[in-house]
Amino acid sequence: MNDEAVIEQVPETSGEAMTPLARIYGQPVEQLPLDLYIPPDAMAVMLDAFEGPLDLLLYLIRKANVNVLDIPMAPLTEQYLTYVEAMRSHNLELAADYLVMAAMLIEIKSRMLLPKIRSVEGEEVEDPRAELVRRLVEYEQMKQAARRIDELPQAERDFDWVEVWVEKSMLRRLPEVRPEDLRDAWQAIVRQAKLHTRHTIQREELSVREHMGVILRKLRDAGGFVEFVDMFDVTLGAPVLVVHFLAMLELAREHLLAMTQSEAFAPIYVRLTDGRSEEGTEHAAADGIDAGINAGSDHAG
Amino acid sequence: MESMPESMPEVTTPDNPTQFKRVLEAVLLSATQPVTLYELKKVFADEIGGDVLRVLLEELRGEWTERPLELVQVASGWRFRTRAEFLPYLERLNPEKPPKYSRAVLETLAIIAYRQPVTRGDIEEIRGVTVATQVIKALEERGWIDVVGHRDTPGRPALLATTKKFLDDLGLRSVTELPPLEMINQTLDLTDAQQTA
Amino acid sequence: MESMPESMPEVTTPDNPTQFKRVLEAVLLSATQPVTLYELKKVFADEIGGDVLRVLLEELRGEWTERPLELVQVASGWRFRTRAEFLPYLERLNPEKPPKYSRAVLETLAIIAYRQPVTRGDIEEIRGVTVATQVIKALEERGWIDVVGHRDTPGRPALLATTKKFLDDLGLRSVTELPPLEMINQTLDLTDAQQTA
Repeated sequence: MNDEAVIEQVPETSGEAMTPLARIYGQPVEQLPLDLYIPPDAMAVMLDAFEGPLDLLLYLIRKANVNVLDIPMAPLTEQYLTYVEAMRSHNLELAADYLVMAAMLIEIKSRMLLPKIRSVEGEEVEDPRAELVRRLVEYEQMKQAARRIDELPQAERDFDWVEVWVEKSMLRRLPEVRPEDLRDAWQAIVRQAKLHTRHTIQREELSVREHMGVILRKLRDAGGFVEFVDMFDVTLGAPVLVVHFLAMLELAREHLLAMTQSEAFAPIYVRLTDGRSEEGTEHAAADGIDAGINAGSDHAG
Repeated sequence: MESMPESMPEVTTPDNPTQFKRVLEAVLLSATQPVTLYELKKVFADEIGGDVLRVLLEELRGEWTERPLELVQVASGWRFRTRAEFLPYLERLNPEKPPKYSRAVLETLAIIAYRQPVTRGDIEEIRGVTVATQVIKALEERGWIDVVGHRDTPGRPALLATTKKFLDDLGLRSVTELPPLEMINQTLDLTDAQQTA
Repeated sequence: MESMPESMPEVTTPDNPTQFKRVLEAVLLSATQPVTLYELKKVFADEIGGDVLRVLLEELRGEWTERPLELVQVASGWRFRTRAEFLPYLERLNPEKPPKYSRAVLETLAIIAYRQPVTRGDIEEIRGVTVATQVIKALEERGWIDVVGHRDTPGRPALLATTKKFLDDLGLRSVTELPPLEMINQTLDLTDAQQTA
């Protein structure tokens, strides 16, 4: 019955004002008719107004303006039963909960009629109404709590969470590579190729290879033609100069660059021998001494 | 309009409070759920302490007071939300209003919130009526309650409690921030009764 | 505890441009997808024209230039998005696994790094397989390798070498700081020896 509704049907009025019990023919009904005459069509709506027997009882108590701690059981029970009877007479499927409460009220009422018995110790036995009062008070408390919770600002109903769009593709994540990854990759290559012929690659040679790249890049950036002395940075120290020179010799051996000198003691020029150096050759004395030295260095292994 | 992906910017810890707050804003505005202090510390590679962060967050909250969003601290952390007065405009865009819960749902929710953990039987005992399955389901689907265990009694009924989302959605940091229960005594309903009389 | 006003505030159309922009902010910041000009007009109950709205949106975009979000116009409307430079911080909150290079890329890079300058043919010879163009391209686009010359052999193949950026990105000062290979060979020999022993 009424309890199955999840979504509020009856619009609530605001503030402390009493919630309309129901709307009958579009008119809010603030309280049940005193004569208990209920239009037949309205009964179903009326029932929806109550959340159960406790709610109905609280309504009756409130209407009678009585102290909840001293409920006059006889009239209350009588009124309650009248309501329940009215519901039954309209062939409404009456929830068991209402009947259970009716039984409880009748029981309390009958116990109230009995003379008060004092226990052996002389203590007063519990008021038969105590349990009912406890339940009414607790339910009233929860009813109020429900209203207070409903008044709190509620996500979606009273505010929206902010969730600004994040364009993930704007963050281009590049793979990270650690030097060890390269060593591992090399290791894999070596395993794969089963290069059991010893690759006694030495650091010096590696350094020569690095400088080969440096030289080629420098020549290329300079248009493929640089004076020999400009190829060296003396501040780097003798070992680097030696390696740099070896790299130059190695490049010459591989015909990647050529060194030219027009005459003895004239400046030596280094030029790329690949396509980019053609212009450079023009500047160099064409008949100069080809200094492309076949160093015969074996460093490349 | 769309700009091309830029290469990955350098991630450095900002060097001044303003920049810190800009990062906090970026993170909090684009978060899909409240962000905890612990997570915010991670954002700064643990280079800022919780105390400093709290001060910055409070400052940020202050900076937004005149703006349409507010920075709130809820159970699961910090998050921006729209201020209530702007909701009517937002509703014009999305006229679908969220359902208003019935008294049955609200009372069930209140009982779970204040008396948790409770079984369905406990709720029925307090409300005096059977609790319909769809009432519980509505609250579960909203993510506001869930089963936290089972009572060791015959039938092993499920114990229900409210979730963090419930607190978040109601702007609360903990259940202790729920409105205090009213003391009901003999004055019960006298005020109400007078109004209706 | 903030309490909600019982009744919704009156929805009135704001009466000054600043207030208009606050409403636009509220709408655009909480929208889950781009908002069209048509929808924005609805927000103001069609009391503002598209021209005015466009001006306001441009102003708003300007107001956010120094902030961590940017107002962008995309095909389906307007929306705020987090600026690219703040994404790394968001990343820290939800770290995703960094992408990885394929074995082909890593081995090619290793060969170029250790044997530079090398031609593609050299790499293929060492690896024993053809080197796909996109492998070389990926490394070139990353700025880690480039062509430093051409070998004076038929076809004049390009000579590849690693760049300074490669060294920088790997935290090396020079290629000599790469893990030495003789060590590898020794360990390899050892493991091989152990395996065969």
